[in-house]
Amino acid sequence: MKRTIHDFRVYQNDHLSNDYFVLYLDCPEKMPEILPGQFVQALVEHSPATYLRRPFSVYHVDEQLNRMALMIKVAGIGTAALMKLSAGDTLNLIYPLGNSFEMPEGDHALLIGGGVGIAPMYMLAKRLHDLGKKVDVLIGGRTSKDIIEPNLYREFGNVHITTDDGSLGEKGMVTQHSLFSGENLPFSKIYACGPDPMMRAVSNLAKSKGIDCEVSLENLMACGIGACLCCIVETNEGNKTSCVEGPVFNTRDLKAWQ
Amino acid sequence: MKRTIHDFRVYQNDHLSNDYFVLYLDCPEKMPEILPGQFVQALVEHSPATYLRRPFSVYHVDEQLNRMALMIKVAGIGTAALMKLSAGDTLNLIYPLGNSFEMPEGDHALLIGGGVGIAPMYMLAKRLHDLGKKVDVLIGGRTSKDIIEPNLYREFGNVHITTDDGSLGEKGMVTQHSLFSGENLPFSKIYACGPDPMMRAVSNLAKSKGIDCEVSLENLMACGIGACLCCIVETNEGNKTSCVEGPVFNTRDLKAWQ
Amino acid sequence: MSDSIIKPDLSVKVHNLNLKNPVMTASGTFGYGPEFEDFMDVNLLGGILTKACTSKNRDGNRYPRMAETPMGMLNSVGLQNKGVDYFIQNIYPKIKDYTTEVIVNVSDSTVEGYMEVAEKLLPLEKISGIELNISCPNVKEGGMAFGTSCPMAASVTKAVREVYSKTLIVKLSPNVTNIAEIARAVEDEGADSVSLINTLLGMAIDIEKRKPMLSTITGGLSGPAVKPVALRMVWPVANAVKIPVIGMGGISNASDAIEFLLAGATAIQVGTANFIDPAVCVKIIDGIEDYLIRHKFSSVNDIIGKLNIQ
Amino acid sequence: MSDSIIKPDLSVKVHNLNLKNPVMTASGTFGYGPEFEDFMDVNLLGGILTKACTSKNRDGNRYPRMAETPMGMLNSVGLQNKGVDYFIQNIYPKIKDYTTEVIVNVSDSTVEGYMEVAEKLLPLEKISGIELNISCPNVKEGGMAFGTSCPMAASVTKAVREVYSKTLIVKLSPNVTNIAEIARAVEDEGADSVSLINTLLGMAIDIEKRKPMLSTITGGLSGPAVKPVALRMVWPVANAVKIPVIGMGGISNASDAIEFLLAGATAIQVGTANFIDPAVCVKIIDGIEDYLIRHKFSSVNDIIGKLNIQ
Ligand SMILES: Cc1cc2nc3c(=O)[nH]c(=O)nc-3n(C[C@H](O)[C@H](O)[C@H](O)COP(=O)(O)OP(=O)(O)OC[C@H]3O[C@@H](n4cnc5c(N)ncnc54)[C@H](O)[C@@H]3O)c2cc1C
Ligand SMILES: Cc1cc2nc3c(=O)[nH]c(=O)nc-3n(C[C@H](O)[C@H](O)[C@H](O)COP(=O)(O)OP(=O)(O)OC[C@H]3O[C@@H](n4cnc5c(N)ncnc54)[C@H](O)[C@@H]3O)c2cc1C
Ligand SMILES: Cc1cc2nc3c(=O)[nH]c(=O)nc-3n(C[C@H](O)[C@H](O)[C@H](O)COP(=O)(O)O)c2cc1C
Ligand SMILES: Cc1cc2nc3c(=O)[nH]c(=O)nc-3n(C[C@H](O)[C@H](O)[C@H](O)COP(=O)(O)O)c2cc1C
Ligand code: FES
Ligand code: FES
Repeated sequence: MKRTIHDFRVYQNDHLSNDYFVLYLDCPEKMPEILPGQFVQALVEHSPATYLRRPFSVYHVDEQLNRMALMIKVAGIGTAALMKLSAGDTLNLIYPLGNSFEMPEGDHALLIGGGVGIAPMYMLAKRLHDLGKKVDVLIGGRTSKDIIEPNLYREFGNVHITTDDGSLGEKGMVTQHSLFSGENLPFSKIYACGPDPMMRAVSNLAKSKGIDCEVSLENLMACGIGACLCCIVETNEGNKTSCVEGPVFNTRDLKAWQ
Repeated sequence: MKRTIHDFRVYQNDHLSNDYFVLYLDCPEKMPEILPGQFVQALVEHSPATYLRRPFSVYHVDEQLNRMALMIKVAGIGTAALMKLSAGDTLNLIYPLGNSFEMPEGDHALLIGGGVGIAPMYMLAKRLHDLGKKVDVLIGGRTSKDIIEPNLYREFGNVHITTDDGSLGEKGMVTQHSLFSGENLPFSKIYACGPDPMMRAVSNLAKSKGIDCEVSLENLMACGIGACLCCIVETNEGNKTSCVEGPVFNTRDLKAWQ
Repeated sequence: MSDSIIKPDLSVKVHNLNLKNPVMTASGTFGYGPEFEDFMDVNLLGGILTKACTSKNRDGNRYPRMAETPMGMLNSVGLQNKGVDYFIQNIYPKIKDYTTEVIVNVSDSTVEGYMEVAEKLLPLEKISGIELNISCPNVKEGGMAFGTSCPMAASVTKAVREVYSKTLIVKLSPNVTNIAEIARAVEDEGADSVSLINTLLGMAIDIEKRKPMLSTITGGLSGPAVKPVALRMVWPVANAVKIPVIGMGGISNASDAIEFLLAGATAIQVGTANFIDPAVCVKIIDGIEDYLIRHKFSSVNDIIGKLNIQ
Repeated sequence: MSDSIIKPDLSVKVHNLNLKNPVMTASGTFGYGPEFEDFMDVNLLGGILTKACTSKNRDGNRYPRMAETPMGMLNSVGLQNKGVDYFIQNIYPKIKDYTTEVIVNVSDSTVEGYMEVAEKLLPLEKISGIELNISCPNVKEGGMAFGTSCPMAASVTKAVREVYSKTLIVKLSPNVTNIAEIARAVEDEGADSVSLINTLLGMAIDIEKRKPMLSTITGGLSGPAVKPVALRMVWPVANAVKIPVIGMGGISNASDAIEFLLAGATAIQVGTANFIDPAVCVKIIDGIEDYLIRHKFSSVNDIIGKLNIQ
């Protein structure tokens, strides 16, 4: 799959809250195919403290209109600068990068997103739904403010929510959700993206239940294209780059996660 | 005179051409008194390549409305960034900095500005006019595009123009203007600001005619407040800082100009 | 709960100097203090390091003396100052009533010159210490040469130590293979503290004129660009010597300052950042206090050298 | 008039290497070439320096291996690669038909290791030269140690020279007091060219966790921040040796590249900038050509070393 560089044009910047926003972007040329789980490397211009590009999962893609969207949480200086973009501004992206989620063997998948980790799950839910799979989506966050656009997923399947403070959905962490209370879970595959401890907890839970589990890692990246070897993950087959051989890994391959 | 730092608010940015613009700025607090020839140190935000502040002469001051204006020519990356400011944006200034033009003994002054070197001359012309002095203004530039807002000066006195290509006013350099053709010139003082070679030519001409001459230098500056000693000028009394002891110097004091 | 409203103790001790807080200004970037009085109460500072003081008047290098670089600047001022006698007669009276510590940065091209300045400064009551600049890259003779070899650094420290009984800080050059070695050499000769880093040697070229940007061809690099280099030098030096270390190089905000404290600096100096925001030091002091409160430390000494390397 | 439309000659010669133009990619920032084929025709380059190649497989350092700094980055990748045999069997076939020069960056922890890699690479037809990395700050043994003392730099150069008859470039460390001295030492032992600078040692701290940002505590600083330091090292080295000098450190555009050429570099390498814009090298080549046309030079050789210092 050929990666490319384009100057996208921001046509909308939805500020969902003080922390979360969705950038809607127009591509000047035909976008290449983008798979669920792939990401972009965005150039933050006019920001003296952000020299390197910033990686973001692709949130939505509209192939007809040649558009894409990124869902971003303000984490520091680069994301704060991106939050200020407005319609007409330009955003330079290298994309599509990385591997993608593998389609499951079975017919029922659970997608778990923690906070902004939900970003890559929209395309995945859509793809699974299109393939005729049954989909459940579980979104976790610290408070109700961290549960972003949950209703979007309802067209693909059931949506479940947990918050640490109980302000929305069930109180507790995603792994404490009542979905997991039974002995035999209906899911043939679990996909997760979010903070590291959450993904590890999900991975352990999946393992204990004998369910295949893929996670999308958010390792620090410099190049995003396999050149710098900064973003490595220790796997059973040695170090792998999370930008080319990831960001999606099956947790059974992750050495430090066993 | 106490120097201060304020976040000014841009209320207008007049793009006079592709190269020249005037930033109109509102001060949130009462501005201190600003004298003709003084300058500001402007912080260029969101520009990775401009770490240091940029010095600009004060062009206009409106004490009643607590406003000031800067006239800027795009010279590089910092001025290009400032050109993009629009109403509502903030510009942080340290000001007022430097000395100021000395009022003349006699009653007829010639003010010479080369290109954007005209910027400090507006306040000077106004001040001289208010003091009842006779004022002539001579503006030079490469082409008519470098002659900025010449009509503004007409309320204070006669305006003369030269351009290198003859596209406006007399053809040639400022020192070749017909004003200087007579034996005895009527001016008791000449003030000049512009490119170094122009100021030196003016200084030589003034000297040959026995006229007192002050110039406003544009030395490279780091601090603008006398702390770094980067902006020095060799004078007959040793090195002086052009940010505190200048930017205005009487050319008889400039060692390398004799 | 109540302890969270008690202000943390910011004071630190650098040998005999009792600093109100660890934030000082770096030599050559703050004049002598008065230059900044319009922008802040300089007595809030931990200390002020003056512009370099030499035995005789020096004109410094020719213009141009500076060039901007990515997140930094080059300078080749070259110790311009009117000499120690002028300092004592004309500048000292203006700063002798400061309630912050004033430390004079001492430079010269010969060991005798350094000694002369130190001896003349010794009687000044307000000046409780000097910073020996053996690391200035911007003078032809002496200057950095003293700071780039152990024997030379040791000999100038020894000579000045013999004539100067108050706090003696030696300022090290980063333009060396092994800075910890030089720190140990000056410690052995009786330095009470080391400060680092002075500027990194650097260069910039005007490609249109095909000429160096500085009259001296090369100059000293400072500003945020050098911070990672400065920090990796402060850390091994703090581990190599027993005397207190004063860290600097690119510090622009409280977070930068805290990095140096964690790496082992007892105090820090702010240089080039004063040019961008002349009131930055006060903001750094406040920011360190906020950090200590947020992390529930009662004293800044609780974080000095507390980098966790497992 | 007509000469202004004749394209200037961009080719340069580095010992036996005939480069189409002076723009090469720096080791460790460009993989082996294929990683960038999506973004440009890599055969437009003057040359490609591969990721470091060692005698045995190396996993490199633990994650995290990078931190962003003001206009730069720190890395502590630590020579991760699958070893010279894997290179020959699996990577060489993919790049052997490139029409640009491919130079392998050779690293190891022992002199014998360096020799082994060099000997194994010698028969590869496409590889007309190697770059001896005696300056990697990111390995515990060997690496930079070889590059920080004249005798060690000389001995590894000498040993490799004995077994390697093609173009031998030695890559120097900037973390030294006197880089020209080391350049002369390796020239004396038969190096055909020197390249500089490798990364500056640096460090960064996460103040919230009070931990170093890198698993290795310190790492190598690169990017625009180091450009002034790199330039001031290339300039004296170019004046100290007769062999061609390859300059690098922070080059991000044609203007930066031209600064290095004027300072005396016969060719340049682009490193970290490839991460920001994977097609930057082609833009730099075009920009150099534009500059030569604008200033009416018929060959890039007309500007090499042509800094005017009066
Ligand atoms: C493959 C991938 C996909 C991602 N998808 C999304 C997404 O869809 N939406 C979203 O909001 N965020 C996503 N992230 C995280 C996002 O890249 C970081 O939040 C962002 O780079 C922080 O930049 P900053 O300048 O705001 O923060 P900084 O000021 O640089 O740092 C703030 C915090 O962010 C972390 N961080 C900094 N740089 C990176 C980096 N390059 N990669 C990861 N973390 C970093 C730092 O460790 C620090 O804790 C993704 C990361 C990866 C690797
Ligand atoms: C006291 C004083 C008053 C000035 N008044 C005005 C004014 O009213 N209007 C105006 O348009 N310009 C004025 N200038 C010049 C203005 O400061 C520079 O054009 C500006 O700093 C260039 O910034 P840049 O980032 O666009 O250029 P850069 O990309 O940094 O450089 C482009 C060119 O500008 C020159 N330059 C860069 N920095 C400075 C600096 N700090 N001082 C002087 N020249 C510099 C460089 O030598 C270079 O040739 C004044 C300068 C001084 C010292
Ligand atoms: C313009 C300028 C002048 C300086 N003059 C001196 C000096 O006289 N003596 C000295 O020891 N250091 C001098 N320095 C070095 C600073 O004190 C400091 O060591 C260095 O700039 C690194 O800190 P920074 O990055 O915070 O500026 C000077 C630095 C600058 C930028
Ligand atoms: C991620 C990364 C990996 C590197 N790996 C190597 C290497 O394997 N061998 C080597 O000689 N230099 C290595 N370097 C150093 C570069 O080749 C170059 O010398 C340095 O980065 C300075 O150039 P730059 O500022 O253009 O990046 C590496 C640099 C980076 C940023
Ligand atoms: S980010 Fe460079 S290899 Fe993955
Ligand atoms: S600009 Fe610093 S002293 Fe004038």
